[in-house]
Amino acid sequence: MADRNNHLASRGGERLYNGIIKENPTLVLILGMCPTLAVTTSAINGIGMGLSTTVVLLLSNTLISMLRKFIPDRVRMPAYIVIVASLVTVVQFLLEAYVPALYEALGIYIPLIVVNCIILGRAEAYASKNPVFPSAMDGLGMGLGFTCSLTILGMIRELLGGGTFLSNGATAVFTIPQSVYTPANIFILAPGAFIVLAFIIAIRNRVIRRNQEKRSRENRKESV
Amino acid sequence: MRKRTFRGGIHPFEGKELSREQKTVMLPADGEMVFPLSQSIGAPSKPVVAKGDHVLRGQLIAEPGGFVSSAIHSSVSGTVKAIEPRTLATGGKCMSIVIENDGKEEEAEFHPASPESLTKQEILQRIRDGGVVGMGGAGFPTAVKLAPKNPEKIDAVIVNGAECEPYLTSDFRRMMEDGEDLVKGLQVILKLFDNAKGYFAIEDNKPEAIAHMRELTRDLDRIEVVPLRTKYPQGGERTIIKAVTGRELNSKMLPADVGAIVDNVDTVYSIKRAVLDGMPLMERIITVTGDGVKEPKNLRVHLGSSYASALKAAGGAVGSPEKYISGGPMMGFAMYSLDVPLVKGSSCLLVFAKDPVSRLTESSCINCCRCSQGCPERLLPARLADFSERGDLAAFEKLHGLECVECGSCSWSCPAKRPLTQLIKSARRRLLAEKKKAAMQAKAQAAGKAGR
Amino acid sequence: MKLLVIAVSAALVNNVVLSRFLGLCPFLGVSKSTKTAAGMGAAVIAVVTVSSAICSLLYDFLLVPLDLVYLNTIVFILIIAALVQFVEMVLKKKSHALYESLGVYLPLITTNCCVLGTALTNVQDSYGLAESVVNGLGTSVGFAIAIILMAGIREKTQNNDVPESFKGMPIVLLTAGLMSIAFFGFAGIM
Amino acid sequence: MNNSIVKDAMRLFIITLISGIILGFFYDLTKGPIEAQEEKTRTQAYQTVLPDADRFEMAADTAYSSDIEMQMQPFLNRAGYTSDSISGLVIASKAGTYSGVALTVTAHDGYGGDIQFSVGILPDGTISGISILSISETAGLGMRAKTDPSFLSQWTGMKQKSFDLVKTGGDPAAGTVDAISGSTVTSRAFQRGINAALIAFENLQNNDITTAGGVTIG
Amino acid sequence: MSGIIIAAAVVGGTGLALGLFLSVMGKKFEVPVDEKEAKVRELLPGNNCGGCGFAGCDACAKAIAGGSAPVGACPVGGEPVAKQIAQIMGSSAGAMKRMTAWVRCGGDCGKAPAKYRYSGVQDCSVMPFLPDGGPKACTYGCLGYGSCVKACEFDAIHVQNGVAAVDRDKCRACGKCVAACPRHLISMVPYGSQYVVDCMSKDKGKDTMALCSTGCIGCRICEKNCPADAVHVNDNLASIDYDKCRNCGVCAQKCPRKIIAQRF
Amino acid sequence: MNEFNVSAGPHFRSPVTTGSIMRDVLLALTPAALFGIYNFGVPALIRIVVSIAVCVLCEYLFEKGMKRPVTVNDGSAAVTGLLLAMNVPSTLPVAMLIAGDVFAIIIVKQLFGGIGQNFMNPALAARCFLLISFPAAMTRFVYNGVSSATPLAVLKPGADAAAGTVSLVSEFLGTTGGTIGETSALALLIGAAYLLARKEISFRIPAAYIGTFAILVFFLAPGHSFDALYLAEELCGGGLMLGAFFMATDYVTSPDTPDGKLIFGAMAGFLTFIFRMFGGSAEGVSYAIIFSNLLVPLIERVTVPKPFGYRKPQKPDAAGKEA
Ligand SMILES: Cc1cc2nc3c(=O)[nH]c(=O)nc-3n(C[C@H](O)[C@H](O)[C@H](O)COP(=O)(O)O)c2cc1C
Ligand SMILES: Cc1cc2nc3c(=O)[nH]c(=O)nc-3n(C[C@H](O)[C@H](O)[C@H](O)COP(=O)(O)O)c2cc1C
Ligand SMILES: Cc1cc2nc3c(=O)[nH]c(=O)nc-3n(C[C@H](O)[C@H](O)[C@H](O)COP(=O)(O)O)c2cc1C
Ligand SMILES: Cc1cc2nc3c(=O)[nH]c(=O)nc-3n(C[C@H](O)[C@H](O)[C@H](O)CO)c2cc1C
Ligand code: SF4
Ligand code: SF4
Ligand code: SF4
Ligand code: SF4
Ligand code: FES
Repeated sequence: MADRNNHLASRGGERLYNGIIKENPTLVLILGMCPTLAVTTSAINGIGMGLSTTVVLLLSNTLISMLRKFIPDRVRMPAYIVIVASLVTVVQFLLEAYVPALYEALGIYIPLIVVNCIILGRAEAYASKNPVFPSAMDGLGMGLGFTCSLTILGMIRELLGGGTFLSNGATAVFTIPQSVYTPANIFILAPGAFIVLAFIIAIRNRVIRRNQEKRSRENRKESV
Repeated sequence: MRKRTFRGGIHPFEGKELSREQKTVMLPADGEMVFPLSQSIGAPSKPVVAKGDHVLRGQLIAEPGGFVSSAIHSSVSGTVKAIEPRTLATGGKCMSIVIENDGKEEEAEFHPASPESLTKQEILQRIRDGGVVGMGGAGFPTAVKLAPKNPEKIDAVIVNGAECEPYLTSDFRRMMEDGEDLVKGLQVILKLFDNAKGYFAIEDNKPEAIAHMRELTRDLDRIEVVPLRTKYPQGGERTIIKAVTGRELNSKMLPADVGAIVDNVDTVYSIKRAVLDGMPLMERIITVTGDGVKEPKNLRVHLGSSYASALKAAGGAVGSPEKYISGGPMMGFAMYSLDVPLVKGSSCLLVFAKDPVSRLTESSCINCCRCSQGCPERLLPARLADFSERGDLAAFEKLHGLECVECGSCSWSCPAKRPLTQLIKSARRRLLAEKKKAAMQAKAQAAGKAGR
Repeated sequence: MKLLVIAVSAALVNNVVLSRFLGLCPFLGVSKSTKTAAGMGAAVIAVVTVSSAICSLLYDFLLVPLDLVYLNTIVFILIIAALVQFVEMVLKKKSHALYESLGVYLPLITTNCCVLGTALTNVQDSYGLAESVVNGLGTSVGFAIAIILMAGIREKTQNNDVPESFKGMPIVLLTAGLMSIAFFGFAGIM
Repeated sequence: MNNSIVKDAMRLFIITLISGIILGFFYDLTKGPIEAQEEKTRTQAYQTVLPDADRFEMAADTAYSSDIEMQMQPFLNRAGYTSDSISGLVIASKAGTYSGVALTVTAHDGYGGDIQFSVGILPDGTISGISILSISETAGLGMRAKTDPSFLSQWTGMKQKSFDLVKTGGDPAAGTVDAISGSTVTSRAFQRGINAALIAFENLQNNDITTAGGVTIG
Repeated sequence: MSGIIIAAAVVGGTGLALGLFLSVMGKKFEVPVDEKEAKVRELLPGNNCGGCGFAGCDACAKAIAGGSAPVGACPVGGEPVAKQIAQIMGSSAGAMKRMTAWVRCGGDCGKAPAKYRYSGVQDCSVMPFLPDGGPKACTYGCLGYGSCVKACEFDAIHVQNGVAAVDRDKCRACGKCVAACPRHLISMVPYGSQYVVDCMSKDKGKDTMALCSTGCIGCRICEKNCPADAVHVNDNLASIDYDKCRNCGVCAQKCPRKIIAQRF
Repeated sequence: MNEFNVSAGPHFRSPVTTGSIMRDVLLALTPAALFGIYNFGVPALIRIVVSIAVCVLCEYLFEKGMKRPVTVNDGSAAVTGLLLAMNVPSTLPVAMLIAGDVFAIIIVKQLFGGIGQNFMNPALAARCFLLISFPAAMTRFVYNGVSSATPLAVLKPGADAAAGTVSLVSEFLGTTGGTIGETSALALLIGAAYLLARKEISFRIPAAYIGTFAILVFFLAPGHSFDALYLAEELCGGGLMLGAFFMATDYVTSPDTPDGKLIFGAMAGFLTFIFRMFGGSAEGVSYAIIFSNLLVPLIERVTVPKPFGYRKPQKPDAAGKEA
C-alpha cells in the first residue's frame, strides 16, 4: 500500500516536473499562444490567466479521466469541448463575481480558455488514457508550467513597457521613476509580446543546450 | 549609328593592349606532340595509326568516331610513340596519340580546289575530311553545323569576330592578317546557303578590324560588316544572333531554328584552308598573354604542341606566376600543369602573376541584382546559386537554370564575391546528368517492355 | 460604409493575429510554406464567415429571447466544432480535390481561437447578422493575409544563419513581432 | 449499428445535459454577487465623482432615467457633439438635499472605440470629479488617461462652460487643458465628452426632474 | 430554478441534436482510411494544434505513415507517443540488421596530397566540374569538403584531417550521406563489422602508390590469407564481403599498406 | 603539389564590393546629413555620430560574440546608423536613439543572419519601434528653438487650420521642422542623383513609388484633388524623398526582379498615400516601406523574368527534341 502511494506520488511528481520544465506548454510545446501573448501586459494578469487556466486544466483532466470509459469515441471531441466549455463558463462566473478587476483585465480571453490548445491537447493526449490521479497532476503541472511562463513574460513586459514591478494597475511593488527610465510602450503592445517571448524561448534553448553539452561531456569523460 | 547589342552584359577590364599589336609568329614544333582523341563535341575519334607507324604532316591519324565527331591529322611528321591516356588542359585524362616529331616537316599531299568546281556536298565533305571543328569555344564539328535540316531557311551566316573575352587577340590578328582568306571562307559557306547573307560581326573596340574587313568586302553585296557594342559576352552564340538579327533563341533551340549559323573567325579560316587548299586543320592562333608573361604574343602553333612550349616562345613566365588559364579570364579554365597539349579549341594561354580571386572573401548576397543585370540570359543568378547550394535542383530548373551559358558575368559583377557561376554551373551539370540518366532509364524500360 | 469600415478594421487595422492575438497557434505552426498557409487561410475564411452567421442568428433568436446569453461560449463552441467536423466530412466524401487543398486544414480550426473569438466579439459589439458576417469575413481575411505573408518570409529566411538558440520558434516569433510593427501603420485609419 | 449511433448521441446528450444543469446552477449562484459587484463599481464611481453626496438615485421620470440618451442627444447634436452621448443620469443628494448630478458619457471617438466615463457636476456647474468606466485605448498611450491621474484631474474643481484642448501650457481655470502627449485622439475624446456633459447639465437644470426620493434638480 | 432547467434543456438539446447529427452524418459520409495511418492517428493527441507543422493530426499521421515525417513528429505527444508509433511503423522493419555508414577512404591530409591549390565553392558536389575532379591527387579519394556532413541530419559524420569519418553510434543509417557523396565513397556496413577496406581506388598499384601513401594496391595478400574467403580483389581494389567476414583480423595484420585495419 | 592556383571561372572580378557600394551610399547621404546639422545644430551632429558609432559597435560585438566573421568594414551598419539618425527628431533623447540602434542591428539584422538576410529594413523597423515605444519623444519637433508642427502635420486632411502654413520653398530647401535628415528635398535629390548616376540604385523603385503617390494625391487627396501646389508640398514634405531614394531602395529588403521593383515601389506609394491621408498620424513613409518589405517574398515569387529567348512551354519542336 505504501509502495503504491509512493508510486503514485512519484508519478505525480514526474507529471509536475514534466509540465513545468520538460514539456512546458508555452516554451516547448508552443501551445496556447493567444492568451500567453495577449494578457501578459502585466505580471498580475499573467498569474490570473495562468491560475484560471490551471483550474480549468486540473478539473477538465480530472473529469475527462473519470469519464474516459463513458465517453464514446466518435463524439469525444464534442464531449470534451462541452466539459471544458462548462468549466470555463463556471470560472468566468466566479471571476466576475469575486475578482471583477481581473475579469475586466482578461476580457475575452477567459471564454477563449475553451479553445486553448493546451486543454484539449492534454485531454486527448493524457487524461483520456490515464487514471484520475496522474491526469489531475498532469493538468496541474501543465497549468503551473503555463502560469510560470505567463508570469515571467508578464513581469518582463511590465517592467520594460510600464516601468513597474508587480503592479495591479494602481499600486506597484516598485516603480522605476520616469527620470531614470522612460517605459518603452512597445513592450506592452503586440510586437513587444512576440519579441520578449522569442527571447525567453531562446534563452531557455540555450540553457538546455548548455546543460546537455555539459552532460554529454561528462558522460564522455566517464566512459574514457 | 547605334551599335547593335543585347540586353544585359558587363564591361570587364579588357587587357587586349598587351598583345593586340603583336603580329603572329610561328611556333616551331619540337619534341613529342600529343593529339587527344576528343577534340570536339560528340564521339571520340578512332585512331587509324598504331604505335610505331610513321606519319606525315597532314596525314589522317584518327577518323570520326560517329556522325557528330571529327577527324584528326598530325601536324608534324614523325613516329607514333604511344596511344595512351594523357592529361588535357581541362584537367581530365583522355586517350591520345603521341607522336615523336622528327623535325622534317614532311607533308602529305594536299588537293586544292576552286570554289566554282565544288558542289555543296563536296564542300561539306572537304570540311569533314579536314577535321574542322568550331574554334570559338564548344568545338562542334563544323560539317555537321553547316548541314542543318533546312538550309534554305538560313538567312544569316555570322562570322563571330566579337572576341568579347578580355585579353584575347587571336581573332583580331586573324582578321588583320588573313582577312582575304576569311572573306573567301565565308563565301564558301554562303555557297551552302542560297538565301543567306554573310556578316562579319566585330566589337567596336577593334575599329581597325572593322575598317579592314569593310575594305575587303566593299564590293560584295552578300557580305556585310556589323559593328557591335563592346560588351561581354557579345560573342556568345545567342547574344551575337540577337545583336545581328534581332532574334532570340533559348537553350532548347539551335541557331538554325532562327535561320542563323555562327562560326568563329578561326573556324572560317580553317574552312577556307580545308575546302580551297585541301589542307586539314593542323594549326591555330593562340594568344599568350597576361601580366605573368615576359613577352605577350600571338602565336601560330602546331596542334599537339604543349602549353609549356607556347609559354617558352613568349619569353617564359615572370617570376613564379600563381595562375595559368587556358582560354580567357571569363570562361577559361585554370590549369594545374603546363605539360598538356594545345588542341583545336585552345585560344589563349593567360598567365596571372597574382591570383586575386583566391584572396577574395565571400560574403552574403546583398540582393543588389548586379548579377541579374549582367546576365545575358536574364536569369536570377543569386537565386539559382542559392538553389544550387541547397541542392534544390527542381527549383533550379523551374527558374530556368538550364538556360545559363556559364558566361561568368554574374560572378564577375557580384560585390559580395560569391562564386555564382561555379554554383550554377555545377547544378546545371548535375541536373543535365540526372536528366540524361532518367532518359536512359526510360529508354531501357521501354526497351525492356518491348522485349517482353 | 459602416460595413466597409468594419471589414477594413478587422482585416488590417486590428489584425486578428498581429494585434488582437487570436489564432496564433496555426499562425505560428502552419506557416512553413506558402502553399499550406494559403490552404489554412482559405479554410479559416470559410469557417469563420459561416460560423459568424450561424452564431449571430442563434444568439439573436435563441439565447437572447430565452435570457440565456451567459451560455454563449458553450453553445458557440459546440456549433463551431460541429460545423467544422461536418464540413470536413462532406468535403472528404464529395470533393477529394477540395479536401486535399482545404479540408485537411479544417480540424485545426476548431481550436483556433480566432473562430470562437470572432463569434464572441460579434455579440460583444452587438453586431447584427450583416455586420457579423462582414466582421467574420474581414477578420478571417486578415488572418489569411498575415499567415501568407508570414509563410513567404519564412520560406525566404529558412536558410539564414540564425543563431543556434534562435532557430525554430524564437525566430518565427521575432518575425511575427516585426510584422506586427509593420501592421501598426494601419493603426488609426478610419 | 443505428443503436450505437443513438447510444453515442445519448451519452453526449447526458454530458451536455449535466453541463447545462451545472451552468444554470452556477449562474444562479453567482448572479447575486455579480450584480452586487456591478452595483458596487457603479456607486464607487459615483462616489468618486461626487465625494460629498451620500445617496444616488435615478430620476423618477423614465425620460430622464432609461431614456436619457434620447432626451439629450438633440442638444448635443445641436452643439456639434455628435460623437458623444449621455447614457446615464444619477442625481445625488446629501442629507436629502440635491447636491449634484453624475452623468455617464459615452465618447464614440476614442482611439480604440467607445470610452465611457462619468462626470460629477455640482449644482453650480463645477466639475467635482471624473471617473472612467470603460476604456480600451492603447496601453501606454491613450490608456494614460486612466493610469496617469494628472490628465483628468485638470478638470476637477473647474467651472467653465466648455474646455479647449491644447498641446501644452493649458490653464484649466481659463478653459484650456493639456492633451496627453502623443495621444491627441484620446484627449480630444475626453475633452469633448466632458463638454457634452456640461451641455447636458445645463439642459437638465431647466427641467424639473425629481427622484423617487423627492430630490429635485435645481 | 426554472433558469437552470431552461439552460439544461438548451445546452442538452444542442448537444443531443449535434450528437445525432454528427453520428448520422459520420455514417453517411464515411470514407475508408489507410489502416496504418488510422493507427498512427489513433496514437496522436488529436488536438490539431499544428505544432508539428502539418495541417492537423490527420495530416501528420498521413505523413508519418507515408514515411515523410519522423515518428517523433508530434511535439505534443512527445516521446511516449513516438515510441508507440515507432512500433507500428517498425513492425516491418524491425527484423533488419543495424547498419552504419562508412567512408571508404583513409587518405587524409598527411597521406594523400593535393595536386593544386583550390579556391572557390567549398563543397564536394562541385568538384566533378573542376580540373581532374578536384584538388586531391587521388581521383577516388575523399575530397574532404563535407557534402556528406551537410547532408547528415544526425550530426553523425565529420571531416577530420581532410577525410570524412562516421560516428557509428550517432549514425541512423538513413543513407543521406551515401547519396550526397559525389565520389560514392560511403557505403553501408553492418554495425558490428570491425574491419573495413578504407580505399576505393581502382588505379593500378603503381599509380596508387604515387598518389597516396596508404591506398590499396591490389596486392591480394589479404585475399590469400583470409580464412573465410571474405576478402576479394577486383579492379585493383580489395573489398570485404560482410556476410562471410568473421572479424578475425588476419587481413588487417597482413595488409602491407595498413589500409585494412581494425576500426572499432 | 605545385604552385598553381586553380579555381572555377571567371578568373577576375569587378572592383565593386559591398563596402564600396555602402561608401557610395554614405557619400550620397552626406548632403542631407550636413544640411540636417546646419538646420538643427550640434544636437543633430551628436545624434548622427552616436547612432553610427552604436550601430557599428553593436555589429562588431555581436559578430565577435557569435564567432562570426566581422563585417563592420562593409559599412552597412554605418548606413543603418546614419539613416536611423536622419529619421529621428534632433530632440530625441540619445538613450532612446541608442535603443533604436540596438534594435536595428541586433534584432532586425543580426538575429536574422546579418547582412543580406534581414527581411525588413533595419533603420525603418527601428524608427517604427521608437515611434511606438516613445511616441511623444519621437513626434516632438523643435525648429529654431520653438516647438513646431512639421509641414506634413499641417497638410494632413482634417488638421487644425491654426497649426500653421507651409511654404513650398522652405520645404524644398529644408528650412522647416522635421527629422534630422528628411527636411531638405534638395539635398536628398542631390544624393539620389549621385546614386542613380553611379548606377548604385535603379530608378524603378523611386519612380514607381513617387509616381504612384503623386498620381493618387493629385486625383484623390481628400479636399485637395487636382491641386498641384498641394501635391508639390506633399512630395517635398516628410520622409518621402529620403524613403523613396534611400530606404525603399535598400537592396536587401526590396525585390530582386525588375517588375518586382515596380510593384514594390507602387505598393509603397499606395500605402504612403493611405497612411498620410487616412491614417492616425501625418507621416506614412516608414510604415509603408516596412509593410511593403513583408510583401517582398510574394512579389519576388510572381515576377520571375522570362529568360532570353523564352518560348511558351509547348511541345518542343523536332530540332529542339534532338538537342
Ligand atoms: C548535341 C548537339 C547538336 C547540335 N546540332 C547542331 C546542328 O544540327 N546545327 C548547328 O548549327 N549547330 C548544332 N549544334 C551546335 C550548337 O548549337 C553550338 O553552335 C555549339 O554548341 C557551339 O556553341 P558555342 O561555341 O557557343 O559554345 C549542336 C550542339 C550540340 C551540343
Ligand atoms: C559566353 C560566351 C562567350 C563567347 N564569346 C565568343 C567570342 O568572343 N568569340 C567567338 O568566336 N566565340 C565565342 N563564343 C562561342 C560562340 O558561342 C560560338 O560557339 C562560336 O562563335 C561558334 O563558332 P564555332 O563553332 O566556330 O566555334 C562564346 C560563347 C559563350 C557561351
Ligand atoms: C499603435 C498606435 C497606437 C496609438 N494609440 C493611441 C491612443 O490610444 N490614443 C491616442 O490618442 N493616440 C494614439 N496613437 C497616436 C495617433 O496615431 C496619433 O499619432 C496621435 O493621436 C496624434 O497625437 P499627437 O499630436 O499628440 O502626437 C497611437 C498610435 C499608434 C501608432
Ligand atoms: C541603396 C542602399 C540603401 C540602403 N538603405 C538602407 C536603409 O534604408 N536602412 C538600413 O538599415 N540600411 C540600408 N542600407 C544598408 C544595408 O543594405 C542594410 O543595412 C541591409 O538591410 C543590411 O542587411 C542600404 C544600402 C544600400 C546600398
Ligand atoms: S553564368 Fe549563367 S547565370 Fe551567370 S550571367 Fe552567365 S548566363 Fe547568367
Ligand atoms: S551580384 Fe552578388 S550580391 Fe548582388 S544580388 Fe547577385 S549574388 Fe547577390
Ligand atoms: S547521413 Fe545518415 S547514414 Fe550518413 S552518417 Fe548521417 S545518419 Fe549515418
Ligand atoms: S566522403 Fe564524399 S561527400 Fe564526404 S567529404 Fe569525402 S568526398 Fe565529400
Ligand atoms: S491559443 Fe489561440 S490558436 Fe492556440
